[in-house]
Amino acid sequence: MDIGLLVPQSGVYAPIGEDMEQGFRLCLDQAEGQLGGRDVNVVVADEGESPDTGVPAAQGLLEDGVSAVVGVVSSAVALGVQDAFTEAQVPLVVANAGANAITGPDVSDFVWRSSHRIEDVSGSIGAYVAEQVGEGSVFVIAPDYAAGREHAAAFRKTFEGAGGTVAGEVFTPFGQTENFQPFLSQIEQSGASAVYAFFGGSEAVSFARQYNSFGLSQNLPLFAAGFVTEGGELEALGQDAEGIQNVLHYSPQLDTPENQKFVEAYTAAYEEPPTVYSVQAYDACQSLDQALEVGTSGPEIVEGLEGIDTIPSPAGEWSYTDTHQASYTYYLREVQMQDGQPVNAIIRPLTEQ
Amino acid sequence: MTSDLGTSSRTDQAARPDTGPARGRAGRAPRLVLAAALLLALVAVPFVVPSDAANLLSRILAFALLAVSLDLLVGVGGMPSLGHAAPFGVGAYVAGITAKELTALAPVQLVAAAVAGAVFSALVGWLIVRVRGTYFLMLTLAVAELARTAADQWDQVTGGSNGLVGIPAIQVVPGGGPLLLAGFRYWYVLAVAALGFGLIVAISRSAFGRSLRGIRDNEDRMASLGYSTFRVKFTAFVLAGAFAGAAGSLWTVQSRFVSPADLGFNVSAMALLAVVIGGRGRLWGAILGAALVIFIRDEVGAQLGGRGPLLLGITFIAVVYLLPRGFAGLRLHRPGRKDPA
Amino acid sequence: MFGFFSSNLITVVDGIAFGVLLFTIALGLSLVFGVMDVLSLAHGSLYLIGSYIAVSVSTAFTPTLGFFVLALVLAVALGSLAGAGLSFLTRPLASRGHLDQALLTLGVAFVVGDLLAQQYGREVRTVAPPSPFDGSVSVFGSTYPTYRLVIIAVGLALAIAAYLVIERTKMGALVQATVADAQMVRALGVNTGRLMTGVFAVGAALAAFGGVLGAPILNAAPGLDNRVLILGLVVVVIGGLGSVAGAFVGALVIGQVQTLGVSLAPSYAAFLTFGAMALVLLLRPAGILGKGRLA
Amino acid sequence: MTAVLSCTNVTKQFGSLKAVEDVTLSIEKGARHALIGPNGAGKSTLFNLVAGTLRPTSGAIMLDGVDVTRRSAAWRSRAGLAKTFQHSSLFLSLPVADNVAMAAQRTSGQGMSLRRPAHRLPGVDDVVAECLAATGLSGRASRPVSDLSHGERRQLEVAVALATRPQLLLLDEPTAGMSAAESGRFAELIESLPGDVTVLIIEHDLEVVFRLAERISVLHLGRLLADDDRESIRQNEQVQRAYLGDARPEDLFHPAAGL
Repeated sequence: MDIGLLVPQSGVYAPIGEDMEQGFRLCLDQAEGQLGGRDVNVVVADEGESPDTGVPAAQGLLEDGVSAVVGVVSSAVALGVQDAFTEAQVPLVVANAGANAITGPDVSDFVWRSSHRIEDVSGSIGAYVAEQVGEGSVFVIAPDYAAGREHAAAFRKTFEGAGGTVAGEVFTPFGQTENFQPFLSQIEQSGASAVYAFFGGSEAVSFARQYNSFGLSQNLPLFAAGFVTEGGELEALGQDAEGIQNVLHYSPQLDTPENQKFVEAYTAAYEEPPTVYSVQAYDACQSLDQALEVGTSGPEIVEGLEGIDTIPSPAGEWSYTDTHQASYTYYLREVQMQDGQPVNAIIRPLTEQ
Repeated sequence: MTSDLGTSSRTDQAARPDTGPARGRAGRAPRLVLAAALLLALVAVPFVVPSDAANLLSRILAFALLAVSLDLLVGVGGMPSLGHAAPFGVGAYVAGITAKELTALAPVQLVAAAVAGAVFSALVGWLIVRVRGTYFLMLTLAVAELARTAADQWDQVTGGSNGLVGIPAIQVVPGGGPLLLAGFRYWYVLAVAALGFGLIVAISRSAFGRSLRGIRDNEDRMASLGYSTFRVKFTAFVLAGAFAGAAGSLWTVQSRFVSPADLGFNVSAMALLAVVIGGRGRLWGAILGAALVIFIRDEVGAQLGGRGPLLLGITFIAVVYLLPRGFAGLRLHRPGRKDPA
Repeated sequence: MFGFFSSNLITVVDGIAFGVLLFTIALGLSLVFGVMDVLSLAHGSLYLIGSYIAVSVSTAFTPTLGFFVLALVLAVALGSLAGAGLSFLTRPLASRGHLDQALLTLGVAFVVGDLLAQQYGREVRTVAPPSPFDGSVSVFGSTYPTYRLVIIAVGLALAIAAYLVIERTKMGALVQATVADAQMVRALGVNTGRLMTGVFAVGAALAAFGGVLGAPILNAAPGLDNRVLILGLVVVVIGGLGSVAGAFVGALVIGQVQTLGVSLAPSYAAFLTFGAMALVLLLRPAGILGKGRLA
Repeated sequence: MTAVLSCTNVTKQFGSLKAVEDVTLSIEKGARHALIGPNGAGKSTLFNLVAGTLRPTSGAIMLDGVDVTRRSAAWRSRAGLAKTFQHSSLFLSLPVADNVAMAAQRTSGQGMSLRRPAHRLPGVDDVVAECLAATGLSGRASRPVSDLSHGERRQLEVAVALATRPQLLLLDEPTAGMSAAESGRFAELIESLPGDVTVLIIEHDLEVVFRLAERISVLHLGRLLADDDRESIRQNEQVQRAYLGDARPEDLFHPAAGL
């Protein structure tokens, strides 16, 4: 039985793809190459950087006759292929793409998501930030594309709902912004007393470093969606990330026996700590493990997914909602230095499952 | 500095007269037979291969129409565009929006997309065709990037960076059922692509096509013969845009999804690569080029564990050195061939 | 009016820093085009090679000024070699027009990008500024990173040096003459092959130098090569292909467009760079300082 | 009779160099007129000003009584002006016949036609055949231009110009590089042109000049030195000095001497 793994192996999202593949393969190895008691062969396809490579790669997997597909980093790819999967009756377990619409009210039977939903990420920290800044105001900054706008909107909804004031909001040209000085200058002039940011990849690193070097970090605390200080970004930032409070549904620092076991196994296998991307793919694999016990045809796998009670995730148990969305617990994390290495310490849960 | 950017050197080409209008009818009959046989083989494909391969062939055909329309600009007209994805993407969006909001009838989407591609090209071409050479290259690139950014930003209409989703399956005739099977979709794409290709060949062989070759070879001389070179180039730009728009509609028929990346630099560069692989100005060569490019990118490249771009890079380099006149140039080395003089 | 200036003054300064950094890339692109008639799409890769050299040196040693200078020297040496190699690769295509050269150099860029990703991984890599400049100072009442002032100083020095070499030396005169009429120079018995290799090597060395210089603020990551290349192309097209002064003016204009422009019209930020280029091409098709060569 | 071409005080300045200075010249319909002068006299510049590929710094140019000073080369071509080029300017990747057809299809108003294949345009093939026959290139119709000899390319230049059905034909050194026999055939060709076609020719071969031209204008250092009938120019001492230096006029102006 073939399972497709659609992750970026080239382009700027390749590091995320690598973490996902590692998470997925760890789960598979732990299950001795079997999911739901059936031998599984993994077919990897390169999602690339954008839908013009990702969508054909997904179609290629369908053409190869895989039984299910796991992965997808880009929301555009996930949204772009959902109809094709529905018509082909092949289940797609999205393991990173965060667009709210992927698991919206009219979600397809064949589309599931074992990863975050943007609204859940940035939405879960709004009330906390409102409480922290009190009478002050917050400036919101994010890249100018769908995910950036969804993060900003989700944050504003709960932040303003909790009585917070937004001093300003700016969207930076996506994939073209290396120099954040004009935006940082705008933030300073806005009179804001704190900042909420979402960025990924090299933009996250540039933003956070320049936030420090232009002296903003001395006066304005930085709150962020956890992707800013996750995986490779965290490593690249090093000390520059210290003190950033952020929200995400996982950290290797999470102090549970399940997670300790997972971190140990992961680190032994890949010589680096797991990231949220590894866990999301690991959980996608666990989902399939349960679902495949029902059968191997598309509708049977869907039936199996529908029957899942809980997923014993390293991030804490979760289950699928009615709209096929993984319901993780979201945590307030803070970047702290441990033995010279930056880590995301878990401060407290922001949501209850 | 040479002004014939899009063409290989003059002495290269001069070795054999262009497949231009003056070419006699002698020697054409075997080619027609060959073309008919190929078409027949393509029609038969869904009967012999698994239905999913038809999807790949549909993608290739849609991309081939884009490449052939680009060859009309680059190879026939000597205008090297690095932004041909723009009318393609505009056509894809218009086809997608028409399908969602108006009708699932594919011919309506096709016409709307072709008109949109033409209108877009007319609007920007009015300014672009006034510059030549490297500046043409850069201005087409800039306009395409601006169009891509606009598609990114205008999310009420285009769906923004998440792309345009929920495009229904096409119907070919009113009241007919939606074409959900890859094989039927493929036949529709094949029919339109063949028609589009035929039209482009006809354009290239018309008096206008001859004028366009004249512009490529010697624009100043065309002006001194009384041609409005602007009109010739502008018309070619708009026609190429219309066919690119039509190709965009075919792409949408198959993928049922449009994103800003469809207007991006990568698509433009791939189309250009297809043209060069095929041999500039040899329209049928661009079809082979498109097949190779799509196959390399989607089938081979995706399975290479992230080394797809490396393979593409090597392909670029190899083509430039080994196939200076593309596939079409390979015919030159066929022994015993005589010009139809 | 004054309020506008005082609140944006620091942004203008930053635009200069960004502009002179772009100049290091654009100058090479422009000279290579002017002298060899080659539009090298591999130029961004040379920049990225420079940035990764900075990464290597800064991981292997401490971020002192000495080691930063070592990185610069290494980048210039390796860059020259790479440039000479590119010149060798493009030479056989001299008679084939720009399209073939563009495809070839794009292919080289793909290959180099892949090799760099294999060597350095696909994660973002950062470089600390040399220790004496790793702090900030107050400029016009705002906190400003010292290192960016260093970039301005080095960039301006480079621009002046380039100007002097081009305008005051025999070699510069030869380059200018080749830009104006390569055939004539060849007819005069000058070995243009050596000149072209030299110009390509210098242009490439400049880009690699820029890569080291820019690494502490722009980091090093896959994909940066494309973004830098695109900006460089925009700069030379705006300034006028083949002109040193044009590259400088174009770089400063784009520097301001990307800082002051973005800060004045943030909603249109994504359109500004290419919009500026399209506008200049339409008003002055040969660039701001171009000599009207259009073909 | 109105002048087909008249130049009034035409000046063209390149930087500080006046390539053409204050030239006033008028050519009547049906004339066979030659423009001579030493190298650098400004002959080709004047041709380019007339054809519209250059714009005069000052002065006016009229075609058939219409001021065309600000008109494009294309416009002038449509008004009946045709020019051959000193360095042949052809469509090198196309066959010979297509080069001529390029002119013929424009003249018959079909240059933008998408309607039928180019080889079935009404009225074009006849013109092509006629022009190729007139220039002795009939046997080369389907050869690429690169196969042609230098002399044949010059003939093709003329064939292309003729295919525009010109009222005024500018020939820029048409016999340069031709053999004596080719030059002779070329002169015959020009002589056979219909009488209402005006011909203005720049030529170094004085045998050809005196055979073809009834009137001759002499340019020297950008200025019009003389403009007179054939015999007067032959006798004009000023012309001889300027154009020929100190050589003995009898040798040079003997019809058989050539140059």
